[in-house]
Amino acid sequence: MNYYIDPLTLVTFFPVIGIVVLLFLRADQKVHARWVALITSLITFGISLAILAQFNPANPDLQMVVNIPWIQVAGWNISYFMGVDGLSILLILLTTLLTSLSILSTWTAVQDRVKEFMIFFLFLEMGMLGVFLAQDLFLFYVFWEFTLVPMYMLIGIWGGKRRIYAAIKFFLYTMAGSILMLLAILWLGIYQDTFNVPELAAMGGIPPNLQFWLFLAFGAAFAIKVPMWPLHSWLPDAHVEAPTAGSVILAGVLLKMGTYGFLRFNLQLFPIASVKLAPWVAALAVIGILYGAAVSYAQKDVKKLVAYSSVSHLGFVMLGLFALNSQGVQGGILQMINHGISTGALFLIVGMLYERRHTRDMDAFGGLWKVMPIYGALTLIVVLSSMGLPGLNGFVGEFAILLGSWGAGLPGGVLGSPWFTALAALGIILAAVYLLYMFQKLFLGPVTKEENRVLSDINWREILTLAPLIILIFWIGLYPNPFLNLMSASVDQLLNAMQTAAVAGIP
Amino acid sequence: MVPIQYFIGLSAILFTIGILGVLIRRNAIIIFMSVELMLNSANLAFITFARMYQSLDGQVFVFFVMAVAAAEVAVGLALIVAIFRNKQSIDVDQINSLHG
Amino acid sequence: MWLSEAVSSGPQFFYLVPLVVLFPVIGLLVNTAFGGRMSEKAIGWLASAAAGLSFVVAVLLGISLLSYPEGAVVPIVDWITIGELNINWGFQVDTLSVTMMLVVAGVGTLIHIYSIGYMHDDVRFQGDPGRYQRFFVFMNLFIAMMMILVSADNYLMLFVGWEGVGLCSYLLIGFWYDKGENGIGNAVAGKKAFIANRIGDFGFILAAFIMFWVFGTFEFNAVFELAPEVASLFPAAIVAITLLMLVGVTGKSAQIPLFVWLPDAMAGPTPVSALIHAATMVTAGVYLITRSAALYNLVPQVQNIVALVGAATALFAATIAVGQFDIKKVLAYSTISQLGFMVAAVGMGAYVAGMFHLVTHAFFKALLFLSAGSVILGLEHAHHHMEHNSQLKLPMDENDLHFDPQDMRNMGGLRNRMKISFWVYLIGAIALTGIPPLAGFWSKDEILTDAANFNPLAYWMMLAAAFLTAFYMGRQILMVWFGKPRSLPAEHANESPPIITVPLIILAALAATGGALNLPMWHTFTHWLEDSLGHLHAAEFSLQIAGLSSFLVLAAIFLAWLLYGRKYQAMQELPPDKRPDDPLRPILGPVFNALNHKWWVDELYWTIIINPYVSLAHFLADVVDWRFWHDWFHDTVIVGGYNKLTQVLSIQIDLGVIDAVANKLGDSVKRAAAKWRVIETGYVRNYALSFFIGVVLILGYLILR
Amino acid sequence: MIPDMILFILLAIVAVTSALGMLLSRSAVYSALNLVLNFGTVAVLYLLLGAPFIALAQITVYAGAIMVLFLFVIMLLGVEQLRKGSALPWQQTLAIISGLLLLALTAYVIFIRPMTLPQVSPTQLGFGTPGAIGEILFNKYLLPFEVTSVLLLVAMIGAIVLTGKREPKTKT
Repeated sequence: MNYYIDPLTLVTFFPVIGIVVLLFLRADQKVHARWVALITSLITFGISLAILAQFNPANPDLQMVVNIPWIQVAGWNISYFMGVDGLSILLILLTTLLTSLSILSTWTAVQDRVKEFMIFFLFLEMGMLGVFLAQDLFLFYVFWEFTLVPMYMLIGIWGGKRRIYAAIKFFLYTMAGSILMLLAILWLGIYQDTFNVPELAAMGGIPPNLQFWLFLAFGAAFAIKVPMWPLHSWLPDAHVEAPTAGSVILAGVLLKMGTYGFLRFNLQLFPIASVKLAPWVAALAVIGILYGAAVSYAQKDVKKLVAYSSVSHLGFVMLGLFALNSQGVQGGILQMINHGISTGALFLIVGMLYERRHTRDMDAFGGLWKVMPIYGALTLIVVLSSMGLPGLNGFVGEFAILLGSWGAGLPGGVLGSPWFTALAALGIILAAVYLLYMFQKLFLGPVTKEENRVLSDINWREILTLAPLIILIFWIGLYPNPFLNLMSASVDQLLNAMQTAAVAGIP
Repeated sequence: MVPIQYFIGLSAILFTIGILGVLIRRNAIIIFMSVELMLNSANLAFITFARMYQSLDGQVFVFFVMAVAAAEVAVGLALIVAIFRNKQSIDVDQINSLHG
Repeated sequence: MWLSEAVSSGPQFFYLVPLVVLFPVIGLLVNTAFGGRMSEKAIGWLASAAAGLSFVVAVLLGISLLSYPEGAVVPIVDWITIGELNINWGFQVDTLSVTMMLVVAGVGTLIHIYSIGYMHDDVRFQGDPGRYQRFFVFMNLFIAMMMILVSADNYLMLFVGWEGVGLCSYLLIGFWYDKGENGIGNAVAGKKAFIANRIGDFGFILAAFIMFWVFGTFEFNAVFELAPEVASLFPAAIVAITLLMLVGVTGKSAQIPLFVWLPDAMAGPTPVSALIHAATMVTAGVYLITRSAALYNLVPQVQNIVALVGAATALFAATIAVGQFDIKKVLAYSTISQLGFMVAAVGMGAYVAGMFHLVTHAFFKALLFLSAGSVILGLEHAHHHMEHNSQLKLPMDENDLHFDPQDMRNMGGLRNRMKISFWVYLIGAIALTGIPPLAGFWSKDEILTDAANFNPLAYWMMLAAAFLTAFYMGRQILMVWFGKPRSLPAEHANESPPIITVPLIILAALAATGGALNLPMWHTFTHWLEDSLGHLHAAEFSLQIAGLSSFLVLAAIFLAWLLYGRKYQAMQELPPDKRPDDPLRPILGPVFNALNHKWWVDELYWTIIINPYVSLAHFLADVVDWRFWHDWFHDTVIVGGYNKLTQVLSIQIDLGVIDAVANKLGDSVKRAAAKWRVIETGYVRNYALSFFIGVVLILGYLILR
Repeated sequence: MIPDMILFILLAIVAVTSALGMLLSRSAVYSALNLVLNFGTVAVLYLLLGAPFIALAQITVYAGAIMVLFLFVIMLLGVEQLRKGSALPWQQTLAIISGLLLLALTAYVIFIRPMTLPQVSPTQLGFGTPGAIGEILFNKYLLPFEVTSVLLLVAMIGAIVLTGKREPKTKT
């Protein structure tokens, strides 16, 4: 009898071990709870690194597959089917890394019900990893919905003043989209006789007009999660009210579940509809880019500013994915990672400030660079990365996306007009406008408020929290090829398959 | 070789005696011992069938039943002690708070 | 050509080229990591040494080019590889890039050394000595980025440097981010520069997209090779690429319409103005067009636009310079104007003239800025000295708070107090105005000659600009150095220490002799650049044009002397309330006001672009997104509607119908339960018995059925 | 054949008698001792059935450990005379009737209903030895075996928690 546990199952469910240990702690053992959660998440990160070491970038197919029949009643064919490929490997790493860093960031910020906080956090990690690894639609749906619960708790219990409102809004919005997706999943499972994603993709044969409706049903769930304009209204509420670590994970990983969903399911399963609807999605994405950038600029609350900037940044990701060429899609995937790193870091930074001053109103600050030089320098790097300065990570992703979408706008491409790119590129200017405005409001100018004069610069733990992200910002910016190599084979295969299907499907 | 039926019959008799013990006696300890007797008769059946089918799985199962029985006795007796502390009695009829 | 024949096979150092970037990077890393524990001197000299070593490498590369004029491409590493997109980081070593490297590293090194002295005082005047280290880190970063820009072998790496220098510019303009107007002025100026540059970069990056999808590559050599073929297939693509690049150039090189950031950029410390905003970074646009000569040559109509933009900028900025009082602002508008000359030159295909002027301008404009810095420092010294000197306190009070060490109205008569600064400033100014035989004359004359041949409209505009240049420089010289001191600090100013004056003297020597690079007789520089740019025509020296321009220059200086040498001094005798601040004001009236207010271009941009955008952003954020979409639609329509629905459901339907049925059912169950409760004895044994009986019955059924 | 049969009949009689003794004796101590005897007898039957390892385990675990535990608890709690008279008059009668019915059913299945059982072959050498059991236990049943250890641990902790002295509650 072989008791070998496959790595994907191990990485997904390893946080549960930490949860079990946490259950044995008393409520007053806060330090222990933190350490247990941190070590668990670090080990999980280590496992994900081991998966990376085992991962073969040249192989475009799913790897380390585990496929066990799970629910096989009444002709349903649901299995526990996990696998990783170039589309998801980086997201796995991002998830495990950001979870560790978020836990580290709560060290002093969360003092209330630490044990429960950590339990929910580890559950959240489990759910997110499951979403990125599941290759069975039903299993995916289970994980997808599962992530809602811990996030709901994190916002609803440890959030700000209007936390209940925000938590419920977050929950209901996501649920509303998910239900449409569930219907589509059930339709696929029943009429195509399988929930297995690669099988469904290989089968093709979904009539184009049905593809259209299924695309919309899946798309509704994902678009709310991304969030695409105009479905973004839950985002500022959730972000503003969530605790720092929650915001980091929400922006860093949960939003990526939406873009990842488009990539994994919509593009793969409904290629004809994807090609036909690409200009519409791109149009929404471009509106989101410009709208998000403009609205960000008008915010007073720095966290809200960063939240709206996510709308803008994820517009870029969507534009890249629906350029449907290798530059666009690879850029889109890389930009998901970049956004996770940069915006995650921005939320961490805002959290550090909030912990010191208990306000996020930008008017309450000014001249902080003088008071907190290290903090200012690190923030500057993150801000520059977020606005896409060459040499830092944001540029590589945005450049590839825009290059790809320009190519898709040429005759023969799916978007049909280079104006999408031209307008989206305006977003880069606007990003500089609102980010530099934020940096100026917080860090430049004289110190005008007495209470800001005595703020302490960030400590070693906080530097340690930001350091991995800063390193990645430089690494991806200066030498992105290792990251791009991981995904290129899978992306090429996906695009080839789409092309074949689209050519075959359009008479 | 003694026919298998006899062993099964003996097992059934012992099982019935165990049941009667549970149903008739009021002393919690004796009820408990009766439960042990029932487990034991089931074990006897297992061993018998293991012999019949020439398969060791039955014996392994008995092994596990023993382990479970041991655990059960430990917890059960602890419960009895705890109940005795509270009620100063091991009469199961004293414990009837479920009375409708 | 003849140079390479003279030195037939010299050493070849092309492999060293990565060092030009590496040295400044090392310098900045060491200064970042250990600068906190090092003395000011050590920091400054380390940074200067890093820049100096880059210069040495650039010189070695230049020597190598003498023997191997074809240059080389030195690839380093693959940067981005996606599908057919493959961007390498490679170094292009040819005469053009090495020229830029020599200028950047050479002038850069001198300015670094100058800064050791200048920043030592500056950080003390501004009250934050801790920023000394940061200054040199940023400066080294700038040198590294500029080197990446000029040494790139493809457009995308050039863009990396392009944005990188923009970042350094932002950081250094906002170096005193807690100073300036309302305490935030410098930071705002930095932001303005960055965003104006971003608008230019927007054009550049779109040009890059078109280029990739037409050429399939970003590499210079490949693009230039394919260009003629592409031009015949997609002529519109070349036009679009070159025009969009021009947008980038207007951003980086401060041309109409994006020039507005450069005057504000004077908020940075003076060495920064000299290095970044006069000598090197702002000339990157000229370099870009020169580098892309193969593309621009294919589209004469775009060349024409470029030339006109440049010439218009030259004239427009020169007019504004006449009306400024801030010593650095005058120089800033002068820089814009001179950049206009260069852009016009390269737009007309006179690449050599443009590059030549770029080099000489780097010398004399850096010199002018640095000596202006010396003046500012001298005034500040005197001002501070007096503030701490109680005997002189009383007369200081009237202008104590408002004393601006950069305002020329507060200067005058400094030539006696700061002799070295005066002489080098004079040399720089003469070079700039274009009086033979100093450097500016030769380069400007070459541009004018080319313009006269190719583009008469541009020629006349530039001629006017040259006249104005001489006039405002004469005005500045007379206001700053001659006459009587107009403020107490000006009376007490002292010469700066040698660490500041020695670089000035070196630069003055270069400004005086730089014209020798490309004397009309030999065209050394033309032949040198031909190795990079292919055959170039050399403008014939025309005595007519040179004579006309020289005459205009002298006339302008005479005019300036009339107004500022005589009338202005005479005006000083008038009581302050009747005295106009400038002799031109009564003559020109409202026009002078317009000049002084920079033709209200900033205000125009505020009105038509920035304010509408801010209002739009607030409208979108507050009204559309929040009040309409967030509050009204989601909270009122959806949530409110749902609440209404639930009200109806719960009161009328639930209570009225379903609850009634359920209550009846419940009651009957309750009654039945009352009867049946007897069964529940509460004895475990009893329950077990019923269980057992059940088991027996079921078993019996299963067995006996 | 015959000696086996005789042995079986003797053992069966002892087993049933001791079981009845356990059921009927007034004193819990006697009940316990009767049960020990019963367990011993069953152990011998295991031997007859070719299960030496289980037989010995039966002696050690049941007759040894478990029954000693029972006796300890009986001693600990004292021999208690229960009140006379049951609250459930019908309990005893119904129980006996049902028990007899169950026996009757069993007898019907075993002896009356035609039943084909496989021919019992003689055991091979080594059947049921500790070695053979160990082999199967540590290969095929490794996971359940390990889970058993957790179960025992949990039982141990449970017993300790249940019988342990109540400490004054710590502030949480």
